[in-house]
Amino acid sequence: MIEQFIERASSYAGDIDFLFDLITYMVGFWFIVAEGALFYFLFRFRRQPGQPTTYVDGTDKKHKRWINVPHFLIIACDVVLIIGAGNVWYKIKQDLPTQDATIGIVSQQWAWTFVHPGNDGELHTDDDIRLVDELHLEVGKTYHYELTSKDTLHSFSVPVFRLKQDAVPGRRIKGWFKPEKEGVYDIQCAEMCGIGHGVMGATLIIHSSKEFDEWLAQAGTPGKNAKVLAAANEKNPRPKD
Amino acid sequence: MTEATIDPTSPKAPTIGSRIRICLFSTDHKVIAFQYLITGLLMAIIGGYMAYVFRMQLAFPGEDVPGFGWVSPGHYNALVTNHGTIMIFWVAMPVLVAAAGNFLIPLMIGCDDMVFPRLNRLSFQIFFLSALVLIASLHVSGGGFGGAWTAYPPLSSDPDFNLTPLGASLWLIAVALEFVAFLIGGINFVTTTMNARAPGMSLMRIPIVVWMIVIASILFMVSVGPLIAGAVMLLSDQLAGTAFYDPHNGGDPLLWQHLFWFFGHPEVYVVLLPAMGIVADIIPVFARKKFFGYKAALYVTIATGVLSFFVWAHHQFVAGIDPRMAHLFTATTLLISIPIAELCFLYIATLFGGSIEFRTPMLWAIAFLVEFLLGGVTGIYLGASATDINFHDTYFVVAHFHYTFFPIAIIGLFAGIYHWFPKAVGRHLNETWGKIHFWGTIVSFNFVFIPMFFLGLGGQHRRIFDYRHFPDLAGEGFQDMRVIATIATCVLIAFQIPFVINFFHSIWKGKKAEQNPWKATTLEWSAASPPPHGNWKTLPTVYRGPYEYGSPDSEEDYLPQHIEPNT
Amino acid sequence: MSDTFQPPIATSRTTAGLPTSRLGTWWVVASEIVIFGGLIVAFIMYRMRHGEVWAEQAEHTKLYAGALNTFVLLTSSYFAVCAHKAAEAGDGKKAAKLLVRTILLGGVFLCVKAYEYTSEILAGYGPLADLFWSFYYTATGLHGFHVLVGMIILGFVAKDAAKGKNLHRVECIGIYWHFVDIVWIFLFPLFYIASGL
Amino acid sequence: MNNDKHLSHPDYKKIYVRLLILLAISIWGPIFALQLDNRFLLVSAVLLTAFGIGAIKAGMVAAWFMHLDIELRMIKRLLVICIFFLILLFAGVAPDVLLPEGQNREMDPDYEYPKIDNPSTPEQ
Ligand code: HEA
Ligand code: HEA
Ligand code: CUA
Ligand SMILES: [Cu+2]
Repeated sequence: MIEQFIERASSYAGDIDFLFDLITYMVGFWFIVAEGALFYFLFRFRRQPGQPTTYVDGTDKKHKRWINVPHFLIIACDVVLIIGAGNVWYKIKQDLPTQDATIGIVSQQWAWTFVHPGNDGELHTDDDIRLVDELHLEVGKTYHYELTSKDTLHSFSVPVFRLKQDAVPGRRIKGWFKPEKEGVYDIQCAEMCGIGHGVMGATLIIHSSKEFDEWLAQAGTPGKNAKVLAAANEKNPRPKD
Repeated sequence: MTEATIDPTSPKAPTIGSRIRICLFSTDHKVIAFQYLITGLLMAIIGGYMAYVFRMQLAFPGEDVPGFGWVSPGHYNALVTNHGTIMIFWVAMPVLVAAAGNFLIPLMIGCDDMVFPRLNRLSFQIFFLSALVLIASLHVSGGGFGGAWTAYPPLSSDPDFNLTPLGASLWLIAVALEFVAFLIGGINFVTTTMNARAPGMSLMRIPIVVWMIVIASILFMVSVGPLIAGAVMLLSDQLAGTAFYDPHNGGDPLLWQHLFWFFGHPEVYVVLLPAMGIVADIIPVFARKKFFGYKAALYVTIATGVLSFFVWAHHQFVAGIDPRMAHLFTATTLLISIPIAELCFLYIATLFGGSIEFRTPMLWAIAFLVEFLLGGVTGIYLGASATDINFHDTYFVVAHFHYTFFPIAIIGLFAGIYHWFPKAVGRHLNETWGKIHFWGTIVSFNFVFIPMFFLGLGGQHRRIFDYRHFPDLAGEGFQDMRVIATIATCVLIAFQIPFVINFFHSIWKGKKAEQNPWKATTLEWSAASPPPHGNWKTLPTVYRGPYEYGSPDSEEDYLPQHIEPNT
Repeated sequence: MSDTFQPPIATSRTTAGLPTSRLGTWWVVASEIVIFGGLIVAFIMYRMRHGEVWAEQAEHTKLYAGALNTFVLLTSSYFAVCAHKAAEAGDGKKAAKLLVRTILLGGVFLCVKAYEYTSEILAGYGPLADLFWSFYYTATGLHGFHVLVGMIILGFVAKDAAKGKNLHRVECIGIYWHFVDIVWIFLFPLFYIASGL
Repeated sequence: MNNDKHLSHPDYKKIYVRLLILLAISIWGPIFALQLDNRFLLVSAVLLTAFGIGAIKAGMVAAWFMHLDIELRMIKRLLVICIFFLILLFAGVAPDVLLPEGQNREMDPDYEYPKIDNPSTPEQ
């Protein structure tokens, strides 16, 4: 159902959407049963002449059944949902598939800096490519990310990926995603981080491999890169002590 | 309002001076209940006004809001933060726990007052002070605190980040004072119920609403302690510059989140239970039915209370906690649906075989059930860790908790007011205006919050003052939904005007109410309307359970608790 | 107002099987347990996380002062419980005398604390020196605040007791005072003794 | 109320003296223990003398000075419940605050806990 409101652009978006539907069927069923019974009783037992009230207190076995049976059925539903949620959670947040590249994500009031490893393929070296508020990815590649914050909490949220992870100062949090659809999407900050929280967005651009290489070539050329780098460093001073 | 409490048989006619004295210094539990109620309603107006302002900003970004002016991002954050804080701590808590508890507990268990009346007064005075501090915090230089009602550090702890040095500290002090007030009040509720019950009022004869308020008070007391300690630490981070939550010097921001939600989740049940109790007491009266499964209701309430301590980190699934813990908290969170579902089913089953009369209190009580179910089931999407990755801090969460909080704090409140108004004041509220108020509120309420579910599905995040910065969200369709929600908010607030008029008009001019207008069975209806100071001339004795409707032992269809059996 | 105040009948009921004042005191104690408990839980977590750094800091707390204070509080508790015994025997005068001793010992406790604070701060270990010291001052400060409040209430109770009034309150304030003592019994090893770890 | 008077008072002086003896052990115990070479023995000795005896002292004060030994069961349960929830809090928070590493998370080197230079001699 979510996909009717927003596109799916990551490998695991479908899992979450599936879980969503599963929950909808289960709780939807109980919701309708409960509301149905409620409205039926309201109609059926409305005050009418010649229909006195009855004396039922719910201690009778025959009556208790109406509570006990749903009780166990709901436990069964819960177990299904716990298992389903656990599996998807494990896949997204615990298990890191081998990556094609790692991206550093630095959040601060109120900008995102995305660090690509550059030619040597490693983060935290001199040839890192740093970009502010723009994340370029190649479709079909598996990425790891390393999320940090320079000041307050932020949250790296990509609705089309169905991905969200808070950035905590003092921690470096790892995770992964695999874009599966080309396009231009929103990245939002999802954790209150001060007056600029409402404008702390970034653009996600998912390229085909060819486009991505082109982009990388021009972003990696020293002249161009230097400018980007300068801009990034200016927006991105060392943390205060 | 004070007439409600002056003994009509008292030889001294009330003078202005004595009225003021009663308002300020009375230890009568009914006066204190009224004070809590009025303060809560006034704060509800402030909280509602804030909702109006920021909803207008969302629907018509950048334009001046009539009655407020231009909304800056700082304003917006402060409005949302204080809207949430006020609605929970200064509306839901005082009206549901304190006002209902103060008014109902002594009357329902058959004693003349709270066991510690002066502590009770102190509790209100601290509470009132906290409300003043909160309001003051909105007007200091730098503006009100804008770091969300959860006040996560380092944003809340460091003025360099939140830019509201005074506002943040005053906000925190106000919240801490409020906690102290309710700690004192809660101790009073619990001891009164434990120790001062009328003869014959055994544990299994206590009306459900009293049980629920007491259990809520205990939940509050046990959960709030660590947060009070945490608030002291946060305050010293703000004012003295210590590093309890500062990662630069060995602190950890996650500690606050844990302390906050260890309190925060039980807190939502603290406000849920009294509202559930009010509804539990209204439904049997108007369905003329004995409550279905009194003991079961009691046990599942206790189960809810205990379980509520095991779920707190479901608010932190994506906050950087140990991902293995998410499995545990998912399991407990989903399991809590069982006792609550059972409770709802018991209410519905109570209707079975009844003779239901749709007076205004009953309408509100039913609306509570109808709407709360939707709020409850949407909690399941959030409790399942994997879907919460997507929904955390989106409008889906906002819609979820308004579908729980609004039924609790507003619908439950109105159910209680319409039900006990005749007892508290001795006059009836106008039934027709009550129905207009009811339908206007319920219909517009759904139009406010249903669109938010869809906005949440579309990936719209919370606490963002202007969605035009996000191309995916700026589209026509979404903006239309925001406008619908905003217009419905205005309608919703407009429909409170009949209530306010009805309320004040009826206090002085309403139809006189007899002692037991609803033909109810619980003890409070055996006192005069309004009950004098001391409640009864001779304190009642109890002979049976609280919900004997349609009992075969009596010719009428109800058998009050205090009537002696004729054998 | 308070002169004419008449406690309601409700206050004298004892459905649960114990006097209301004592029941209330126990609830106060329970809610204090979670407040101090929250602080101590947070401290233990940080203490274990920063094991060595903090162990070094803990060396600089004054063991002898803490020990002296433990002794002082234990003694004051002893007097408080003796006062309770006297009050129960109906001897308000004696109870009041014993309570005054408790108050005085509370004062000694605070004086020792004040000495400790000043010398720590002079040695450079103020509340901002390190997170360990922030905890030290917060926990002992909160505890000291409880001692102060306890002394004030003890004063009122002793005044009444000397006149033979409200003798049941002697037990209640005693329970509170013992609780404050117990909190110190735990703070003492946390901050002073277990410094070598 | 005869409820008030059902206490039989134990010999408080004896309890007080015992408390003082325990206090002495809990102070001297760790000091001696620190001389041990074996780290494990050291730690357990310190914990036992400092906290174990602290717990015993607290128990004695609670039982005899606060009269918990003859108090209603309900009250004892109440206190135990409070402590249980504190332990629960500890268990739930420790994986994040006590052990912040591991599970796809590590400390950010930019935020290392500063080594403080000990101002053992006050600088003026
Ligand atoms: C009184 C208010 C109240 C109540 C009662 C609830 C009840 C529940 N809440 Fe809600 N919640 C809030 C107020 C409330 N909540 C608030 C204020 C927030 C946001 C705070 C913030 O971040 O600002 C929040 C946020 C919130 C989150 C975090 C979302 C996020 O930020 O990522 C989660 C996640 O698990 C959650 C879950 C639940 C669950 C499982 C219940 C359950 O108790 C619901 C149980 C009820 C039912 C399930 C319905 C009846 C059952 C049936 C009809 C049977 C069928 C059911 C099944 C088959 C399972 N809530
Ligand atoms: C009890 C809780 C409660 C209640 C009742 C409400 C009521 C409303 N809320 Fe609130 N809301 C919260 C608790 C509540 N809210 C919380 C906790 C947050 C999160 C804050 C945060 O993010 O930090 C939030 C956030 C929140 C947001 C998200 C903002 C954002 O993230 O950007 C929105 C958006 O539309 C919103 C809207 C509304 C609206 C339109 C109402 C309307 O229902 C309001 C209508 C007003 C009334 C019904 C008042 C009526 C007045 C009376 C009854 C008084 C009568 C007076 C006398 C007789 C004297 N709320
Ligand atoms: Cu960064 Cu919100
Ligand atoms: Cu919750």
